[in-house]
Amino acid sequence: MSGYLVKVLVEPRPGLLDPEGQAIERAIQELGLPEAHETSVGKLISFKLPGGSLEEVRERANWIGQKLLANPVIERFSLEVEAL
Amino acid sequence: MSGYLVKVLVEPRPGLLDPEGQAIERAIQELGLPEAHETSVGKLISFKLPGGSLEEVRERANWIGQKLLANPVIERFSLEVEAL
Amino acid sequence: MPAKLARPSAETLAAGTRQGLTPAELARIVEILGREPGELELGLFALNWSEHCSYKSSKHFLRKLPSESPRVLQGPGENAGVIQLDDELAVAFKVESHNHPSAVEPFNGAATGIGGIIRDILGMGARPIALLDSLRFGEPNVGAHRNTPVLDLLRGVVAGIAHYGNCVGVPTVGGELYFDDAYADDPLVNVLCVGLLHQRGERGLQPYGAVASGVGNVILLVGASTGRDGIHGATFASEELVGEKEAKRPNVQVGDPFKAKLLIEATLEACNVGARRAVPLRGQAQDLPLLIGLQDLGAGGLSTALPEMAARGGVGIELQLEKIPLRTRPMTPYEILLSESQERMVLCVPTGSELRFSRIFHKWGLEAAVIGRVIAEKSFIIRQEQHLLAQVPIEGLAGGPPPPDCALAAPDVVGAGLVPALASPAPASPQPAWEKPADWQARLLALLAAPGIGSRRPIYQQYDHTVQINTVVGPGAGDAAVLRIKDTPYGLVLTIDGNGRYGALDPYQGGAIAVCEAARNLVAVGAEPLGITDGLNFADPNDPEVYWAFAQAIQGLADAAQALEIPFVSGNVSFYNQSVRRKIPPTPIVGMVGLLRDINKRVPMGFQAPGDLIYRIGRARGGIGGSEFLKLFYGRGEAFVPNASPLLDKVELAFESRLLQAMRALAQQGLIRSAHDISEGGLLVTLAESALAGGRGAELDLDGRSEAELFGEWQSRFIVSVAPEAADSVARLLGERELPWACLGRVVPEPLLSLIGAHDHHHTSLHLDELRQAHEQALEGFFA
Amino acid sequence: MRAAVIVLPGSNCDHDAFYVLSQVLGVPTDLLWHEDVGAHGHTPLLQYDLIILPGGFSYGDYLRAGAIARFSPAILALSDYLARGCGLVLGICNGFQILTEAGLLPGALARNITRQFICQTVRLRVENADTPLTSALQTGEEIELPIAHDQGRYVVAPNGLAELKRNRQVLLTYAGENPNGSEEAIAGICDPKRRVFGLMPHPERNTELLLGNGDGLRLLRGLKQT
Ligand SMILES: Nc1ncnc2c1ncn2[C@@H]1O[C@H](COP(=O)(O)OP(=O)(O)O)[C@@H](O)[C@H]1O
Ligand SMILES: [Mg+2]
Repeated sequence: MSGYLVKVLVEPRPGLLDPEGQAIERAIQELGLPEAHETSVGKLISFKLPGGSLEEVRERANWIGQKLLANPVIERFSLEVEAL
Repeated sequence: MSGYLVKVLVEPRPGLLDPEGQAIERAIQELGLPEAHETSVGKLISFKLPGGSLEEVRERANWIGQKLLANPVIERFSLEVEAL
Repeated sequence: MPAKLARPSAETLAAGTRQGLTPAELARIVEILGREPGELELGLFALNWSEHCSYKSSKHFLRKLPSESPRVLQGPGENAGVIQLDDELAVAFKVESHNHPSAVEPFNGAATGIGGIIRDILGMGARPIALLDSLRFGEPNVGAHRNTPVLDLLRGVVAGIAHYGNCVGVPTVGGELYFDDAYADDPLVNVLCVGLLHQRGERGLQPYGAVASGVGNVILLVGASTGRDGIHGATFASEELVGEKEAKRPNVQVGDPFKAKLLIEATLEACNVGARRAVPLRGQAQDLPLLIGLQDLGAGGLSTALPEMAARGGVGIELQLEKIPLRTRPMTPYEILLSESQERMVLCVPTGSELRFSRIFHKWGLEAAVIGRVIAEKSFIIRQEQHLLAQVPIEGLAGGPPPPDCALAAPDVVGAGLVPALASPAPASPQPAWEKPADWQARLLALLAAPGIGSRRPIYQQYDHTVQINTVVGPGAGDAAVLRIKDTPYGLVLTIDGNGRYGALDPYQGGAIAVCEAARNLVAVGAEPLGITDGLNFADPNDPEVYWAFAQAIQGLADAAQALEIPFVSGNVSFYNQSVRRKIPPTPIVGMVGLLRDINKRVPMGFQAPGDLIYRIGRARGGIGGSEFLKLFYGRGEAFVPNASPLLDKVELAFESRLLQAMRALAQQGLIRSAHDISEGGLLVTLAESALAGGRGAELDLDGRSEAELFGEWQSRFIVSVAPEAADSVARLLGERELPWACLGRVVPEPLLSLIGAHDHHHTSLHLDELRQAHEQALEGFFA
Repeated sequence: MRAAVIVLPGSNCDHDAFYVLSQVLGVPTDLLWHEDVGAHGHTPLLQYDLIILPGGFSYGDYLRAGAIARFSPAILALSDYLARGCGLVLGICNGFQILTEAGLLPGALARNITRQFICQTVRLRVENADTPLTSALQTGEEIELPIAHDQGRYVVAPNGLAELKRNRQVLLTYAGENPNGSEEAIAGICDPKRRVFGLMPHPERNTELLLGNGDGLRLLRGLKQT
């Protein structure tokens, strides 16, 4: 099948308090990796699209990322598009 | 700096209901990508470790993934370790 | 004449055994069908005849529970029981257990438990207005590590209940929690939902039911689409959790509370409840005919729901499998039929109205599909396209299997098999001094901080308990929750109770006490108890001692309900709560609903005014067996028997009944300013709780009292506070009714709980802040 | 005065707001299904003086609270409503989350610092009584309202905070304990024109003496008087 796999990684904006990341880091440390650091927790949203040009898919996915998937006040996102 | 970046991707087990993925897919479709499908939402947890061998880091990260990061009853995870 | 013995083929025997059917049951199946069953038909029988769905081991005993009163609109047998409040209002309520799913996956297990009980209430056409949760876990034993298995379970279950209940907007207004190692492998998660029914149109107050009738009428499947969730959940609930939970994984159901909320609104609209809204939503379907019946899809999915509806209506149902909206493809007929996908309901609607009903669900973004029709032949017929896949007489499925012959035997020592501590020798430590309460302050503080007694705030703070703006007394604020009913003077009063330690010591008493304790909670607030729903949690009924305990507990429940004249209207039985290592103690849990005719006459739990007299009303003497005190300080509360006094005091039902009536009279006549029943922790803990709740201190003369008196948990007692002006009237009322009472002291303005020595007038006291701190911190670390 | 309570899929305080507005405050009020706001520039919203976005879990709070709801027809129609009319908009809890997601109020509501849902009554300080919503209160006084949320930690870009303060857009702050970790303990704000209001606490849950001290009514009454 042709088409694209779009992956959008949404992460907390750097500098913002990230209680979730902190809690997971603490748990990782307690579980035996005391040197773990810079832990971050992001959301990876992926979906497939059937066709179009890579450029076009990338542009529209970027728009969805901005409008819907990430809230720029507290998050940032990055995008990957793979041809299938 | 030397060391490793560990990335753990935790996803819902296939076949289980994923209400969040469904809701996001519908929103993406309505926002202008009506052909979007197979939407899934995972968690990407990443952290850094200062040293050790790649083998060892991978093994311990795998253990943390099993014990802490993914709930095997409903989730599966995959692992990437990069040398920094 | 003996019936001719049907003989299932070797093939049927093998396939049926794999599905958990016994040879006797398989023989009966062949007899019912007059032929060998097909694979799908075997699956139908396995589900419908599972313990979970057929109540085969418990039915016979459940009949002992009294279930009648003039107010009962619907007794046991429906999705929920219904009690009438007045000409226009009724309440539906039921308990449901989700023990096994919660053990495997605490978050989703507990969440879908909430979803299930909410749909049971919805099935009566009632709007869900409150939830309560009753939880049992192993000892938390918190050390350095916060990731103990017990705490993981506790956090997961609480988060699951919060996730689902908060999202659907039904307040969780009460509950209870016990810790005991007997529950370490088998946590208990019982949830209670209450719904409100208004009179409507031609139907009046008549609740809806799980019924299909009228040949040609339409079966509509609404809500979520059908996936491969929880195939065999019902048979799963009827099995022990054998060590490896891995094997059970495919059964995990994931709930979608968002869809559940949409389903609630759409279903109530379909039940014509929308019409009673002050302003109906625009676009609402007009001229809707009345629904014929509706039913939630729970354990067993369509395979049990449809035969149940057909059985009630004395009809058959023909199902077209290809009409069912699927989430995952492909699915086998077996999987479709047995799927336990959540957030689905089945409706039976009049021919010709299917589009109008479907439109409601579509508006709410839900599926609605015509999947079958009512037929005259009393069979469950399943077709896919034109292929006939199954044809089974409804009576055979819904009538249940031949009764199993479980044996029943009293154990040599009551509780020995159930409570490991009983079997072990007494501790080597010196005999405790039961007479002298050594350092009451330290003991009281330790009790208040014990996980079994301390504040449950870290839990209920995670539950939305104020949504729907009815919660007048919420969690932590009284013996029972009080909800106002809008546009009426009424208060609806709710509680859930059951102490497994008492059940272990004496299952009969465990049952009887659970009813009495729940009634006491309602009466403490000033309410009249109206009805009971129960959750019966036991180990394997094939174990004669467990079965004996089950029979005992039911007898206890039945006798107490008879004596107090409160009917059972619904309930749930959960067996097989045991692992290779241990069995849970007999744990009957009682949910009770009561009515305050005038909500302004509710009695608070806390002391109100300095100068008020503090009375203990009720039984004056008893032992210390079974108490939290023994458990905490001697490590064997279940068992320790000082001077061979009985393990557990027995509740005297006639006395209890008199006591409760007197308490209600005191409340109605406005003679008491506060009331609180004496339960876990005993007298001093109760006094401290009343002091904390009211923010007032107390000065008490308890000189020369034994530890049994300060910390014993014997039954049938309340602490009340009385304004000095009312003292004579109270004394007269109690005297006339021959109820023992004693004045223990008075409420004081200082924030101190003080005990006065009668001889030396030496005060020993504790500051309320210290008490509060101990009480508040009990569970705090568990959720950090 | 006429008010509308918008019903979104997953709203669960819609009936509460409706009850309080119509029964307790005596304001003629409609429950309005979010798709029934008309199309093509014609919006029945204009017939209302007050639009309430109630609490709840619109679209299940999936992705982020309010993230999907902001694209609902009723929410999309709000810009037009604000541009053409002179009515007021109040978002309570989930409604506040939607308003920030839609960009009608600045900032965002992140997950509580405790990583848990919190339901309790909190004390709040009135920071600005000079708006229609808070007009029946005094600046500096303390009131009591229930909160019930999982994503209530108010966050705003650094320059945004200065601007909020300069415009006196902060209406309520948590007094004493800051339960969810909000920046500057902010619990409620308005837009610079004082026509759009967002509150994490639930005033509609404390308007009757049976349920609390009635502080919520004092707050909502301000809207009626204007
Ligand atoms: N312990 C009990 N006491 C009274 N009624 C009970 C008890 N257990 C079950 N019932 C009644 O038996 C019927 C079947 O229960 P259950 O299978 O739990 O219902 P559902 O399938 O709706 O969850 C219900 O009417 C229920 O109220
Ligand atoms: Mg049911």
